[in-house]
Amino acid sequence: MDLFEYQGKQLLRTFEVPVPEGRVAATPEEAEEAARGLGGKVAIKAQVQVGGRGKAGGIKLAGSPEEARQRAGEILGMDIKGHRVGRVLVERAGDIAGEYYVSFLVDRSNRDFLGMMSSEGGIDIEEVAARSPDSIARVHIDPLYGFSDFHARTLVFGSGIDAAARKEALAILPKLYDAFVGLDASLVEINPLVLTGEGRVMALDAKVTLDDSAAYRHPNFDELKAAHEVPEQERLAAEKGLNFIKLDGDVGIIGNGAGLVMSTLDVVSNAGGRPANFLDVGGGAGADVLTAALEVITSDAGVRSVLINIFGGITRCDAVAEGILHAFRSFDVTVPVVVRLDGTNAEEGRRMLAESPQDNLIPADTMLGAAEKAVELAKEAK
Amino acid sequence: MDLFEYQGKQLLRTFEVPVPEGRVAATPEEAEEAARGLGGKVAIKAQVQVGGRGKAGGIKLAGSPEEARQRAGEILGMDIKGHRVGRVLVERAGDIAGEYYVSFLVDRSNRDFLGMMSSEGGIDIEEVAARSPDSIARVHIDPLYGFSDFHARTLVFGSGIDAAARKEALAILPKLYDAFVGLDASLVEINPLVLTGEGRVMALDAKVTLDDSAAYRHPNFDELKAAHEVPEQERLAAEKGLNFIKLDGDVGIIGNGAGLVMSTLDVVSNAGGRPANFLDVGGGAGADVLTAALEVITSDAGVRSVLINIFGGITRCDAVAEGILHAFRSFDVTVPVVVRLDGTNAEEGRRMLAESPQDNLIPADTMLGAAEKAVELAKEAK
Amino acid sequence: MAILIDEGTRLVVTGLTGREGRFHAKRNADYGTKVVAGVTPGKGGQEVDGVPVFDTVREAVAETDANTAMVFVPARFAADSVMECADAGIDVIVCITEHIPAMDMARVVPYLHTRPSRDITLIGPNCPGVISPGKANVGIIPGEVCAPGPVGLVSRSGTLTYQIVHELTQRGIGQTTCVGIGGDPIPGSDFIDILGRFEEDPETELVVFVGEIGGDAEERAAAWAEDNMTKPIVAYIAGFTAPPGRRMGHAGAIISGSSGTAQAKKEALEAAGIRVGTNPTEVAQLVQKALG
Amino acid sequence: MAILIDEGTRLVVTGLTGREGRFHAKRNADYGTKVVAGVTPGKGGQEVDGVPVFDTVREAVAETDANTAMVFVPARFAADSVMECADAGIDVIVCITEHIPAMDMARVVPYLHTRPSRDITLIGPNCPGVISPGKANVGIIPGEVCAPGPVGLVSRSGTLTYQIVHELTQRGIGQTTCVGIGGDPIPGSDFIDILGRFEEDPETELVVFVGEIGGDAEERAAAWAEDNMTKPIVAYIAGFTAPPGRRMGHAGAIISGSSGTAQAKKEALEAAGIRVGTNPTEVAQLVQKALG
Repeated sequence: MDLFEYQGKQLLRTFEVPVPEGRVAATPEEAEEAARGLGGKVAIKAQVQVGGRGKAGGIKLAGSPEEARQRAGEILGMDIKGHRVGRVLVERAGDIAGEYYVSFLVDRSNRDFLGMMSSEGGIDIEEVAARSPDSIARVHIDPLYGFSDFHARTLVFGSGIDAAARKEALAILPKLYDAFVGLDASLVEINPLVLTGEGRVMALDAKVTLDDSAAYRHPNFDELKAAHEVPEQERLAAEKGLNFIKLDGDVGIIGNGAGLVMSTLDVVSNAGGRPANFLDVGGGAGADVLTAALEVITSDAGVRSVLINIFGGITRCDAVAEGILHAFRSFDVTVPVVVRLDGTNAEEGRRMLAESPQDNLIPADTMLGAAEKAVELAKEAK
Repeated sequence: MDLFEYQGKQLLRTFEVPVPEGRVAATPEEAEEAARGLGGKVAIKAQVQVGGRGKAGGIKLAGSPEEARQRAGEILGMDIKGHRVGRVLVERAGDIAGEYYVSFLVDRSNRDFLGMMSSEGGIDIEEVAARSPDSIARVHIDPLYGFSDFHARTLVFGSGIDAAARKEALAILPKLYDAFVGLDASLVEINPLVLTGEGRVMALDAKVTLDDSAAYRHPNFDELKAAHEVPEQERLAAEKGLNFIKLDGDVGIIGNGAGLVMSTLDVVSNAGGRPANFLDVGGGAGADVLTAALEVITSDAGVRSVLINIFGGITRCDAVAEGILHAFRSFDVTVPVVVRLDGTNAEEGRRMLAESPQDNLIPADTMLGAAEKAVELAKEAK
Repeated sequence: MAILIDEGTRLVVTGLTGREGRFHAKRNADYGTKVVAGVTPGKGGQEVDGVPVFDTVREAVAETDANTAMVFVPARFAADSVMECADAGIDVIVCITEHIPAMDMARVVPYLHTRPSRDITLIGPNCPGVISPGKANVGIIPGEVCAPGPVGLVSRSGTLTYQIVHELTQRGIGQTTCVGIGGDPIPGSDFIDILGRFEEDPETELVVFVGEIGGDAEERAAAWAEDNMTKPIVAYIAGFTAPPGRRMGHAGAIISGSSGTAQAKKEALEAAGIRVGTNPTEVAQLVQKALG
Repeated sequence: MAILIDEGTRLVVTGLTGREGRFHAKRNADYGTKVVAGVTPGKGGQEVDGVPVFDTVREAVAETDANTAMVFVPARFAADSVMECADAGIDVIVCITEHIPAMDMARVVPYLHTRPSRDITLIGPNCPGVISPGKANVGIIPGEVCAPGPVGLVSRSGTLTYQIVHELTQRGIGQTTCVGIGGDPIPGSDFIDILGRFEEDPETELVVFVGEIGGDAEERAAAWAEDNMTKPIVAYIAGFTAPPGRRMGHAGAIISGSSGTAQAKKEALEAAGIRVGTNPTEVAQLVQKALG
């Protein structure tokens, strides 16, 4: 789960990482009150999970509580690259003497953790990497040993940040690492880490990605998640334990297993079709799951045909067939549904489908054939 | 530093290791009051750092506060294998349904940690190892990874302790390991770990050895150390940063470096002498250190001759000579002092000693020669 | 011959007394795998489908000479179970469990790789397991879709693996061993580990390599294969039209210098002289052609 | 030839700006050792006796091609400094610092031993260092007592080492390399590591082995040497009459099955065919005899 800036900062604060004082506001009035509480100049920052919000007008300064209300009013409700702004973070603003970059992340290639720091902050690290790669110091951290003082020195002295920021940066890095590990994060990125006019070092922004698999050991995980707006259909699917993603084509896709689903998307595209969405029922799905999946998929108005591609392993194809048939009996399925079954109990499943009187329930023998048929039917339906 | 049982238990309690409720007493009256506070039957246990105190009469039960006072009076002041009992631990006593053994220690050979558990507790683990080695489960712990649940299961199921004690033992082992690492211990040994009549598992005894090198990160280290009675001369030497050990012969030995000092002891013994004591001045000792060393050594009434064996590395032999000469000037050195100098600035040092008018300051050319001379002089002095 | 598992495999299953563990252990046994022990702490002495259960893996190994483990315990206990297997002397560990926190695997994988004088192989976690058709099946790959033959297969995917094996078997092309390495951020074994074993396996004539978008494991494997593999490889990459994920963002991309897209992976593979099929059927056709 | 250090040694000293570090680095340089860099965080850009100081070891290595490190920082910073050297690509690290907590070394030593594709040697901590007479001196062993020649020496002790080297040199017997491995509970290198290097060094004709009471490092080395060493060994053990320590007690003794006494060590060495001198002078005599 990607956290909002304000959530990331809340968590970092519990690890004693210094962040500017700030409050979240969902209305201009709340923003005004927050600004009044903070006093002085404040920054109003759109809480969206997309880069470039500054350029898009999602960050504004305000010199008074009244101005804060006005600026918040401008930002709240904005659409930034497809993300609607539902909240702003109102933060005390001050002079900035230096901007740096620092991050910790899981390095899959090396099976360890990587720490990065750059003297150039406030801009995309990819841009820095391309333009002045020497300004980025990197250090690999053995997850078994953890973060030692020399790792911090390697980053701080290696990146060449201002001498005035060194001492506090050396103290902040171990705390950021503790947060990275303690939060079960896959990424903690501070861009920028700033040196203030008063000589303090703090995290002015925070991008924190948490590991969903570790949710069980973080009691606040669900609360953090609840703040995220999820499209209605995805939410509906998630409630049923299904992984649904909306796309912009017209072929609805149901499969079992991420790899097979991705492959099915590719095959549909290669057959000239465009997926409307996809839904992974996962491993061992029973009849009820298939019924629910079909309900979610067909509730998408863009869908002109559905392709169900199941290769049974733990999943039994007879249960899949039963779920499909149950869906047809339970609600009005108006679009054609092409079904391809293979693997565990595939013969029984195919027989059950073949015996169904439904015209728009079309069995297919192969994955390729099923994809071609679904694409053809979607085109006919236009 | 080896801790007293009561100190070890105090520390283990901070790691949530269950131990019986108890209080320390230095007088029979304190013991009576402690017993009154605890209520019911209590055990009065001599606090000495030597095994076998039970057989020596150092542990007694008492059914009433008055009896506690009486028993404490019997135990306090006892001499157990050369250790005088200065304190007793008064602990609540109850029924015992099972006695086990558990320890964590640094395994030098494998450069890792070793956990051991046995279903036979309350007796010397060496005896158990000899008699029924299968009752001892062992598990190596990688210091980088730390203690995992399977380590605890390996010990608990592998040792075959009573099924009724398993669950609590599984919970206690990680806490003991945390204590072992968190205290910078080289040994944490619980013998016995008991299953009480009420079905609780707790540490009935505790032997904890701390790493002196890690004292700087344990603010309570000095306080723990202060409870240890140290012979007057050792204390005097320690105040001057010197490592003094009393033995029972008549040749006083000063050297630099533990290995050289041990070798000097051996050479003196081989020459037919018996060391009275030894003092390691360590590396880089200056004149003042040598003066102090000679003062400590000659204050031992058993000393009939002194052997100073210095091989200069960081230590400069001219500084050593200066310190010796200063000692002769500062206080009355009545015994013969044989000095052998080699290494850094040895020639200068030898010249300085040769110019001294002191009859009882005898230079020697070799380590063997010096040892023989010192032994001979000690014998003559008798 | 085969890799990782064969007729000599003696399997201990951790979590055997659980519903899933029991179900799949039974299927593996029915396939012919020697399932010799189960482990569930506190249930030592019981039996499940005739298989003895022990309290610890160490005891199971001592009593049954188990040499391979399948881990089927819930995610929060799985990392510990993997280490217990390693500590007990097991050298091939197949971890089916999914949703193990990455921080756990970040510590377990280097732990396994640094045991002195040991060569421990972990397959998974979050993987379908390993099958050497006709010899042994450890995991959840449906044995019915496989057949013995000359192709080695390694895949990050589950059901997609079954699909591709199915296409091969339907064309009469059997497999030495099919290995699902799983799609987790920090897998116990990666493509390179398994490619190396196939290269050394005398019965394997060709390797099928099934990748996915994300990370740079495919790119690294392509570079490694170019220098180290003499056997032909046919590859497949899923996810050309998948929506881009947000995982790792910019910071992640600059680690590897790879975009992690299917197109980038395809190009890396082709640059290393590896043919890439555009769909599972074409993969099977390419294999058929290559085997002649 | 020599082991560990020689004319090719390029030394970086951590803690060079400290009083002790500067003193001994100067002595090492005066001996002829190429002391190319010092490291003290925050003092980068300074010079000490003409040696440039850097903020990090990584920078020192990049600028000076240092290949060997001497660690001279205070105990609470020493473990970190050792790891920094390893991370910066240094393969021979000599740690003089004493009083490093055992828990720190318990983590650093396995850390160093498990760096992938690296062979890092740590000598120490709490050791006098290494000298290859006439070539290089890294540490605090007084160079004046040494002379080039055919004897390799490895010792747990400091000044006792000087004594024995002195006895050898006085008899005209020089040394290839003298290695003080230190007496800490968890040393970076033990007797076996160094014996193995002497066995492979063509110039070393005989090895002197200096042990002490406590632990079972000598016993293990004796067993290892019997199986792996072709060169003659002369040993010395200090502490026959030392009062028994309380360290580790019963639990410690049952790990190794050894009492750790000097007598037990002597017996183990002699059982492995190694002659043991009763005092430093006799050790030198035995060496003289063995070299013929």
